[in-house]
Amino acid sequence: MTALLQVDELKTYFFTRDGLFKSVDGISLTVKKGKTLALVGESGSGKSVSMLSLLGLIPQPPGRIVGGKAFFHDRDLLHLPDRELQALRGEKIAMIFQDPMTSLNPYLRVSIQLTEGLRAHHNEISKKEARRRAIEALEHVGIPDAKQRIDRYPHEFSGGMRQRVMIAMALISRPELLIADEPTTALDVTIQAQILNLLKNLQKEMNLSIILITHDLGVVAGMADEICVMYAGKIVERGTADDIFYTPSHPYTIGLLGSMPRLDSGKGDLKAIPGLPPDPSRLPKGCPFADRCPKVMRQCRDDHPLPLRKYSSTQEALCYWEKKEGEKT
Amino acid sequence: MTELMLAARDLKMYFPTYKGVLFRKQDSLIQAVNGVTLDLFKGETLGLVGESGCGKTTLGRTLIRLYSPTDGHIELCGQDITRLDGAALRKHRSNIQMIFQDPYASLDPRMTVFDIIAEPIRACEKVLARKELEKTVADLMETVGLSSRYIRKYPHEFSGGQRQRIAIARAVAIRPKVILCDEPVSALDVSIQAQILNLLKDLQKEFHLSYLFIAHDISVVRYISDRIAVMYLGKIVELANTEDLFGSPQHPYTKALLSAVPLADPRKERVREQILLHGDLPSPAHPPSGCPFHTRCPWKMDVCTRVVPPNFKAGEGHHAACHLLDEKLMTKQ
Amino acid sequence: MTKFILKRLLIIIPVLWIVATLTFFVMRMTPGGPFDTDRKVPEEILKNLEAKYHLDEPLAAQYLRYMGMLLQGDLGPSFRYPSRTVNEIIAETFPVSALIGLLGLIYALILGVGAGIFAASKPNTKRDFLPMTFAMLGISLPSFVIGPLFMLVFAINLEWFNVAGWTEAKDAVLPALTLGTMYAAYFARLSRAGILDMVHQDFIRTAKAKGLPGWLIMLRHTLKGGLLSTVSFLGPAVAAMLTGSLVVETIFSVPGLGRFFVQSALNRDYTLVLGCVLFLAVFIVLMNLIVDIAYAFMNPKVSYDSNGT
Amino acid sequence: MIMKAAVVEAEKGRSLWQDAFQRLLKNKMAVIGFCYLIVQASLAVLAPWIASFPFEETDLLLGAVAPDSVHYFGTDALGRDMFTRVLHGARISLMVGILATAVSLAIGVLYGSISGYMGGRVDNIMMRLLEILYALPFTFFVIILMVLFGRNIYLLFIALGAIQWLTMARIVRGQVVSLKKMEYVDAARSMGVGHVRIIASHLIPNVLGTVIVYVTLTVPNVILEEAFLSFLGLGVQEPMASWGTLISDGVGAMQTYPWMLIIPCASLMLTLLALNFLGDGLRDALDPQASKD
Repeated sequence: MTALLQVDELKTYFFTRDGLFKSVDGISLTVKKGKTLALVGESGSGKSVSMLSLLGLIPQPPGRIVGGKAFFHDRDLLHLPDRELQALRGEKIAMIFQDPMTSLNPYLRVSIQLTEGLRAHHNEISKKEARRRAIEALEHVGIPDAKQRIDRYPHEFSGGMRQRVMIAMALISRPELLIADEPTTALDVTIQAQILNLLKNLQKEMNLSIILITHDLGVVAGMADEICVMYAGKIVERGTADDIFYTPSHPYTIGLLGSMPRLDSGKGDLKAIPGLPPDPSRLPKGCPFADRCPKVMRQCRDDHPLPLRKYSSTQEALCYWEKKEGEKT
Repeated sequence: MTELMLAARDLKMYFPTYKGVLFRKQDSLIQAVNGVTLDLFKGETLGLVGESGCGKTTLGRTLIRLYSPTDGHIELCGQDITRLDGAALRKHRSNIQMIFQDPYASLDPRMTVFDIIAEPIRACEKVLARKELEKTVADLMETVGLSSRYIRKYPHEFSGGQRQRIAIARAVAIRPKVILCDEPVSALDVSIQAQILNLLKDLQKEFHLSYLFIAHDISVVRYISDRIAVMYLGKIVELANTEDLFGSPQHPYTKALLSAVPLADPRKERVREQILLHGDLPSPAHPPSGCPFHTRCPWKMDVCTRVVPPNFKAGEGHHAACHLLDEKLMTKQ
Repeated sequence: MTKFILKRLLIIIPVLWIVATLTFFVMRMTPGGPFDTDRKVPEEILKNLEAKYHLDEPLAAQYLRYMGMLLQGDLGPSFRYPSRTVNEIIAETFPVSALIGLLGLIYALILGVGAGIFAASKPNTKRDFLPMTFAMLGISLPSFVIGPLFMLVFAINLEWFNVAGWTEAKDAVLPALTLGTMYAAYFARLSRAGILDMVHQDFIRTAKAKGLPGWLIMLRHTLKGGLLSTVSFLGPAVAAMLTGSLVVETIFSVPGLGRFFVQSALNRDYTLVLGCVLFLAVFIVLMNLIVDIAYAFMNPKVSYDSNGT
Repeated sequence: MIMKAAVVEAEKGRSLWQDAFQRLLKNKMAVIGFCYLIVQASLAVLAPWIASFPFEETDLLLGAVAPDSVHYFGTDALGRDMFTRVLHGARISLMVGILATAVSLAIGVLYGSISGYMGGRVDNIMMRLLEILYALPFTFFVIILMVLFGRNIYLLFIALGAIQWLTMARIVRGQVVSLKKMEYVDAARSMGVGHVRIIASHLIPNVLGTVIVYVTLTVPNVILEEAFLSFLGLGVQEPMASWGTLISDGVGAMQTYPWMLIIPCASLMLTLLALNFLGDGLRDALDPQASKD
């Protein structure tokens, strides 16, 4: 299995009037061809910022990528000239966003928005050809009457249809990597099921790699091959879907799973994680989760890099505490 | 069951839309709530689930009389409040309070926490000396898990979860009997959401509250509710005890809804069977004839397009509005 | 769309009626008439004059007569220039004002929107502060300040233009510049703010994620929404420029409608004042209509058939 | 229930007003503008005591002299001290600015808030009326009024205020309509808080910021409008002088006595500039959403 994208120690900081925000503080991850990697975390954990950084989409200033490497094939995205990165965006790496209403331009017809990326990357494609491919793409994502509807404006589509348009737009130039930033958060659960299904089918068909950014562990369970759990700018645990759901080893992951009401198990009490996530401009020394952690030890608050504990070839956690075999969580 | 706290009888809430410049003509009628009958008993939590646009929020706001219903009746603690107005209505407001979805919008940014929590106490004319009021508010803050040191702070100085605690303190301030929770945790992160849900459960025990809990997240509703009503296009399509609803859902919409929820369990997820619905929610301004769900229903029959299905009994306290439950009709076919 | 335009055209009727009625009665309620001059006019001649212009009739009758004329598009004769009708005077002077106004508007739009885009392309840098400082100066420089200054510099000191008058084509330059400068500043501020508003929108991020080049994003995605506020300000701007023309035409001695209006007001030339105000009201309403149509054209979310309240 | 101890030492919160004030203080141009306005206003108020010459005093023998140590800003053709006249001009201009804005504020806030709060048919009719009024060429009406009723300064206040209230009404209505939809207003209603109290404790404090900003931006408009009328000879009358009349006088003499034009122009411009900077600063401070960057 070859790595399509390899991110190494990515750091993105925001230098604002209110202080320094270490939004992404040294994350590393690998995306394999045709597989789905999920970035899971709560709001402010840095999951979106890290992916936007890869594509050069964070507002600069105040944001700045202060370190790291990100190899896509053999090119480092973080040190690529603007023009080359722009040529990759949309062409090889596409992105879809949370809110399909605001992410589509309300002033432009869908046809223009669908074709403009294609035409920007390929001068040789004629208007007619681009339009034909756009209609094809719309049909592909399951929009009925694509021929007629392509000339409508975004507000004339329903929420689920808009997200389908976004997906069609992202996949029209057959990218290798799709970054999906909370693609179903704004949608109803029945529509979410449709969209997730669509993504799975398209992935199989196009051998697409997907990075799925989400806060919803439920969405992740069915979609992801590998999961990275983020907290306060760091990946605190990584593993396969089975690792994370059946043998979670970081206290935050354990807490997150315990605080989720679920449909498939008994109606026991939720074990909420006490306290609040730390203020990202005033991160504590040591482990950012220490204040909320039930397993906290003295060394957790030391000013040393946290140890990376390997549990198996696929699972590791950034934590002093070591889960013992068979320990109840 | 015990005492009936809040009841809706064939409640309808229509919103006319207008067009025209000087002479406004009625354009269409949005039938947001279209004949809802509900009971909320003492000490229970009744969950109300449905997707956006199904009218659940409107139903909540109508029940608390933010709107004047088009038709039907609302009873609060045995009193018909459907047509009450002004001071007469205000007298009954102390029995029912509301918690809103967005803790950023539901707290006035220019008020201190003290003024916010004291607002309902002042509104129901309980005249308290400033000192006494301050003590009451401080106690309320501690009750919902906020330090009373923050009594002079403003909402923007709190995080989302803390703000929702403020909103909860405000809701329980005058010891209401019923609290209407409109998506109280959907704007919060999972770890905070669990804190708030547990707090609501604790408060319910402490103050013997009845909750009408409106949400789109079925797992959350399942966790907190004793009974659950499923709403679709202005109507309640199924109502049952929580175990019954999840154990044997009857209405096709409920089935589809439950099967669409992704499970946080990869192995189950791999074999989970889904009922994928096609198409979108029809517009509440032009609801389909017959059963409102027939445009998306995988088991649609001829009768569904013509006849509005009545409620059929599917078990003890379990009702669903679907022709599939009509034994006479089904045996005929 | 047609329905929308018709509806807006219908609004003109109450507007005109109110304007006409208000102006008519205000003029008649006040002491002094068009024939009060320093010289004592013999009683008899005055009587004759009043009879000729029906000033001796009861007020209500005069009002009805005037409204009747209006319905036929006739603004009546001028009191002060007995040989000419109001229609003739407007037809003669308005093109002059319109020319200056149009030139001023074009200049204001090009300079203003250009500066706005320039500033917004690199916010909070020197490229932003410099034009915006000028814009701030601009909105604090009314036409009657900037007009004389232009005249002092370009006509008197540099002698590039005639000091005043309306004889050759270049005489339109200074009045147009004077009229347009303040609006250039307004346009610059509005377009900058509008564009910056767009820059933070999610769909701009989408456009970037598609790998579009910067110029295309600005041209296709940012400008269309970003200039909406500028477009909707065009209506009020045109109306305000008409008002501004009163000053500019006075300063530069241009024989336009504005100057005639000021003079006729001072002369109590009832019919001419009424005619001017009515004409301008129609013009402003029409301008607003055109702007509204342009706005609706740019913003697909505006529906023409509901009133949106 | 658990009744815990009484109020522990409460921490002071920072209200939005305090936040806004801090932001305003960081805006240098707004602070400079504000200081300039304070100086300008106190000079105007104290003009009769500061100015070394009575403002009507002519000195035909002296005629126009350039600025020197006696006449800081020179004199006009009639030998009147320009420093004195500019200060007195400031009195008129600022007074017109403030009073006419007050008039527009009173009408606009009342009209806008009634329309917005009542909603429905009332709102619809009131807004249609406003739309019609918007189409009227008001400045021309003011000109007619000023010509017909003599150049009465009180009439001027009212007339100028009457032009400006339309936008004020529109803005206030927009604010009220959007505030009315806020959940905290719904929350208050559901608690049984009465209309009066909702208006007093929720609507007014939240509309106030926008109104303050708009008032600051209206004052320069009114000053401009007055100067415009005075320039045409339709505003303030001799022997009173406003900046508009002074500029008008200056235009006639600009080739020979340029200071007569430049000094009142500069006074007007600086004041407008200061007001605009302050208004911009206030908008950024009070309404951070409305003006990003």
